[in-house]
Amino acid sequence: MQNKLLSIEEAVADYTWDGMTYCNGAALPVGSCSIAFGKEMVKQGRKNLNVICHCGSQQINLLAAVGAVDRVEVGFSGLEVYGFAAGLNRAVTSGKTRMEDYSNGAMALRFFGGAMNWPFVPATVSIHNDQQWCSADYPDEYPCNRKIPEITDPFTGKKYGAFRTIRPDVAAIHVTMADIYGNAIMLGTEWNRFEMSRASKKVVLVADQIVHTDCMRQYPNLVRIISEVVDAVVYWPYAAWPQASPGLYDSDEEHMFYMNKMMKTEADTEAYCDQWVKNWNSHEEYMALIGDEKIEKISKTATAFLMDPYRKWIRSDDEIRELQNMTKG
Amino acid sequence: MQNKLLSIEEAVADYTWDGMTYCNGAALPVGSCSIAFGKEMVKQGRKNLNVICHCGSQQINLLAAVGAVDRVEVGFSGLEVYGFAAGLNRAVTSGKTRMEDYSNGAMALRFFGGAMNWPFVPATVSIHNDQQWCSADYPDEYPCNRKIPEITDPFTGKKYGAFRTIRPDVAAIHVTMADIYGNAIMLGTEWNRFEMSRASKKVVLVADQIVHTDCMRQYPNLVRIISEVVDAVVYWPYAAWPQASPGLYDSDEEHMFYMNKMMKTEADTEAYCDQWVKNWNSHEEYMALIGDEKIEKISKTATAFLMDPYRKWIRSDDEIRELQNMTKG
Amino acid sequence: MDYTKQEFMAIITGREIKDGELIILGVGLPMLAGYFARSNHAPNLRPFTEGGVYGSSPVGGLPWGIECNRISANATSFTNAIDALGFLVLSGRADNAVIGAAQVDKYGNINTTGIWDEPPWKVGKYLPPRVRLNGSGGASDISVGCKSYLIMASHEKRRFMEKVDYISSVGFLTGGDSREKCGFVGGGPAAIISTLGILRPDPQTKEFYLEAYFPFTTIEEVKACTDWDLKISQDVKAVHEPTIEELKKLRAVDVTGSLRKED
Amino acid sequence: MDYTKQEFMAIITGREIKDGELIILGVGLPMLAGYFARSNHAPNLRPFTEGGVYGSSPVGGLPWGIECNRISANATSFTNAIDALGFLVLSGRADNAVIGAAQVDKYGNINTTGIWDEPPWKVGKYLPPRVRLNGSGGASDISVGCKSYLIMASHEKRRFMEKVDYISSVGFLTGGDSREKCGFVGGGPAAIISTLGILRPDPQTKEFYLEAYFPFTTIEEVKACTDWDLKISQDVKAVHEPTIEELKKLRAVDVTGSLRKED
Repeated sequence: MQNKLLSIEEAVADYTWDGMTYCNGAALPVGSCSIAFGKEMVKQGRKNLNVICHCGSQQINLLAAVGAVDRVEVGFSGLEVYGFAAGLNRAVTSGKTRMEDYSNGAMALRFFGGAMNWPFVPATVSIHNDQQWCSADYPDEYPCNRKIPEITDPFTGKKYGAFRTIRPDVAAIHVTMADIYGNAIMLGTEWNRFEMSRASKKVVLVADQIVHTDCMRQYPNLVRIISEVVDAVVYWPYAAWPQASPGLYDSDEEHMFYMNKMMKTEADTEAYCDQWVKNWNSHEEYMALIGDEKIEKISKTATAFLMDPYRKWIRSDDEIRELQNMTKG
Repeated sequence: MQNKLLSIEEAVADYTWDGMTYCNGAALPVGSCSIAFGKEMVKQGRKNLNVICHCGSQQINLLAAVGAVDRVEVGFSGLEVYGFAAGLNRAVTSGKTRMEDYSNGAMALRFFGGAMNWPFVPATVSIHNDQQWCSADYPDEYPCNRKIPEITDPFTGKKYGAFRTIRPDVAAIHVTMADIYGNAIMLGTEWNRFEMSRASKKVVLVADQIVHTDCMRQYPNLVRIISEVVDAVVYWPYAAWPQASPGLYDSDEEHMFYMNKMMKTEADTEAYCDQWVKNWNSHEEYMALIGDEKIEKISKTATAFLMDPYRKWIRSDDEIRELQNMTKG
Repeated sequence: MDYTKQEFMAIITGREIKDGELIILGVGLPMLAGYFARSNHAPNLRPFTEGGVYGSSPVGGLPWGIECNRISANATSFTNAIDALGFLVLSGRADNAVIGAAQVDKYGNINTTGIWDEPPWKVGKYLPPRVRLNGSGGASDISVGCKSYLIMASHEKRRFMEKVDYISSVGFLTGGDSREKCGFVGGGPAAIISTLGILRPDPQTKEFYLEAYFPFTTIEEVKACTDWDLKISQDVKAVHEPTIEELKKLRAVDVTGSLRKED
Repeated sequence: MDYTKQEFMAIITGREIKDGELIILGVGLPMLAGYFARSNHAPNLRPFTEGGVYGSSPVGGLPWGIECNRISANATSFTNAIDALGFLVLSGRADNAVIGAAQVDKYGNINTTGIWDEPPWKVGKYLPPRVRLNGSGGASDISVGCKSYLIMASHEKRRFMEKVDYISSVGFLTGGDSREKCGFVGGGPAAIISTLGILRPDPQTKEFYLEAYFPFTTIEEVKACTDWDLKISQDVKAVHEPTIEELKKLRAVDVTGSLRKED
């Protein structure tokens, strides 16, 4: 098996490009998300993205806030109790970002259909409502009949809809633990990460912890993302910050509100990026930015016990550095 | 939450009936399968069954051998290296059992579609071949166009097929471990047991071990069958015998061949049932029939280490007896 | 008695939830209503979230999100969206749900997507909204799949509209049998619980009428806060105040008091 | 040299498997061929089974089944059939596979379902078979999904037929562009490895011809064991005997020697 460890800079350089169809592998808005990867995309100046997110998150909020997103497909664009996604909504209302709406269930099924390489998925939702009638891709057609066209059940003659399936160029998927080959364990709900890992042409894992493959052999039923479909593994503890990673850390409530507030205007977004996105060049600096006090606070999570069975297999930073050097040159 | 423990007699009496659509929740032919449940159905004389099995197993082999199966839908009817399923094949070639063939992938998707309550599932397989052209339900039509009718992708105009989805009356699903409420962990491949548990109107779990719910709370990502969809839990160690249960026991090679050989004729099937199906009235007697030596041999499995993390939560027979008595009256 | 309108709403909504139901709950008021019901009168309630969190109760206060650690600390199962929204909701299996609404119309159709100066249905074009909201999320799935569901909304004239800007989640569409014709597996909204009262759909026309109002308001105020000509039940009555016991149980769920602040 | 025909077949099939391929393997000879290839020349081969067993190697002998504990003792992942047969095979992602056949025709169509005195296509009726086989299993999925796959079959006249009784898994159907017209994502069978030789499809007609024969047979015998008028490659050659090294590696997989017995 191939050691697939890459630095976050390498992974973004190798697996993202302007104009790509990008998928941020997240749980739900406040949950696990490959946010550090999105920040690195901002640092490397990616633009004109077509983003497909099952659900919003601070990652898509940030990418849209800096003007990197031309188009987005989404089931839910907000940040739940943390409010509407200010940066994303600014991009949408200004006309910068075209937004195509579906239900959350529809997005899940569209990933499933993409993983199957199906031409379409039967639609029993997002029909007979404005998700069907309104299309950002065909704004002059209302009611639109091209976004979710009608199909007929050949067994009963009843009418249903048909969803386009999703096959993103790349998905950056946050996982709790991965081995260096790309086998991964997620704690907490998967949301659509299982289907997304199969639907995407390339997959980059962003892992809070790197574990020995022995951990996978002890818990093979937990390994829902497999090396067979993974192209690169990035080790990045607290990769979902300021969102949560069950078993490891809670969401940073204060920073969630603050970050979203800063996304409201272009100027504040730039100020935020200067301080929180571009102001670090290593994981050590990233951690220093968050600060020891904050790290300690969010790490005292009521879900910590979920990690207990796996701790003995966690690889140390030194080990990982060595393994990472092996993939160079 | 409701304690759902039932004895195997009660579970079969309450959840099976003549003429029902029955689903045996198995892995693959040699893998985990609720075989003990099928034996109890034979004891209680169930007949005219419509059986939907993703794959064969000794359970459907036995049920068909005794003449209890009118119709079966299947992706694969054999016993892998143990050979063709002699009892099932006898029932099919004699015309007693109508057999409708699909691919294994098709069966998986049909369960998925049933779980979604979809009218149909897009078919990219089992079309343009005899699985589409031949139907046991419409034997006079060749090529048949009612079994897997044609549909058109509304996005491209290309032609595909459409599968009927599956919603069985009852699925008896073998699992490695369950709690008394019906939360369950499977070790080894799920095959279609996850989708089947959602597609079936009623679900009975047949568990090799009963564990405390604390085990589920430690490993919630392993709990793929949930109490929310389960109606009854049967505690029956070695429930898959003579097939295997990863983590607990290997298949009984000798008995696999022997049993299949006995299914070849009606007379031998009756003799087999007298000795191995009807000749016990308790789990103790069932174990005595298998015999200590055999139990010891099959329990020395190379997969035993897979059970290690969960052993401390296994409930004792005494505990379970007490819990079972609570559900009576 | 000392309680907020939101707390009142949560208790009234909770009273609508029956024991044993398989119910999908979103964050905020819906979760509060659901877990209040479970501790008050529905001990066998089976709540789950759209991410597939089963068997859990909030820890340390109301969750910030569906996936929040506060709801993940004692789950018996974590699965995924296909399972929760697909197998359990879109399939028609789930009994009940509680969803919110930025705008709701007389037939219970909900808008949570955006606010337009000129809505798409009026101009025949889909242009960017003046205000973008959240989109439908799982509410749209609930609206077509659950056997029945409850809508919670702030009772203001700009929210209780003759016709919403955008239908994110279907109610009874244009009333009568218009929903039935669509063939959805779910039965549609059972009630709208607002900050002022309880609205029910007329069995024939499916238009929502006022069944009961809260003690701190009047029928006139409710009518004034409704954009359509709200019909009033012949048996209309004031809803009983929450009991001390109910409030105590509610606050045991909302331990951080996030919904004790007046909005 | 001392080896069985089945061992020879497994080695020849193994030689067709390339390093790095994502390959789905059934029990018996296919698994033997695959794991032989991995230990011989394809160390980065990525084998999986249709139940979703990943990252494992057989322990204690060839598995009795896909789900057998012999293949489950050192897996890195267990998923399910939707994943393995759907996401990886039907999607077109898997590179290769090895499948067996009870009957195979000149266009590589396979029958593993049943034997009829009067096959359905002949009588226009679907009646019970005289002999029921296993059905298609995952082979049908492989036949439409995998980029390419290998067929293994015992070379006998009653098995290498002009037209099979029942097409369980499609090959090139009626030859030419007849498969292409069906729009399957997979490319079809790359070779038939029989107990006597290697057959390849003609690039245009898609009819299988003899490319090479095994050292213990002759072209005449191969033709005599084939029901259709088998074409012979102009460059037809005898296949080299397995090396001692190859046999050693093969037998390290088949430790119980289940395929060392002559059939």
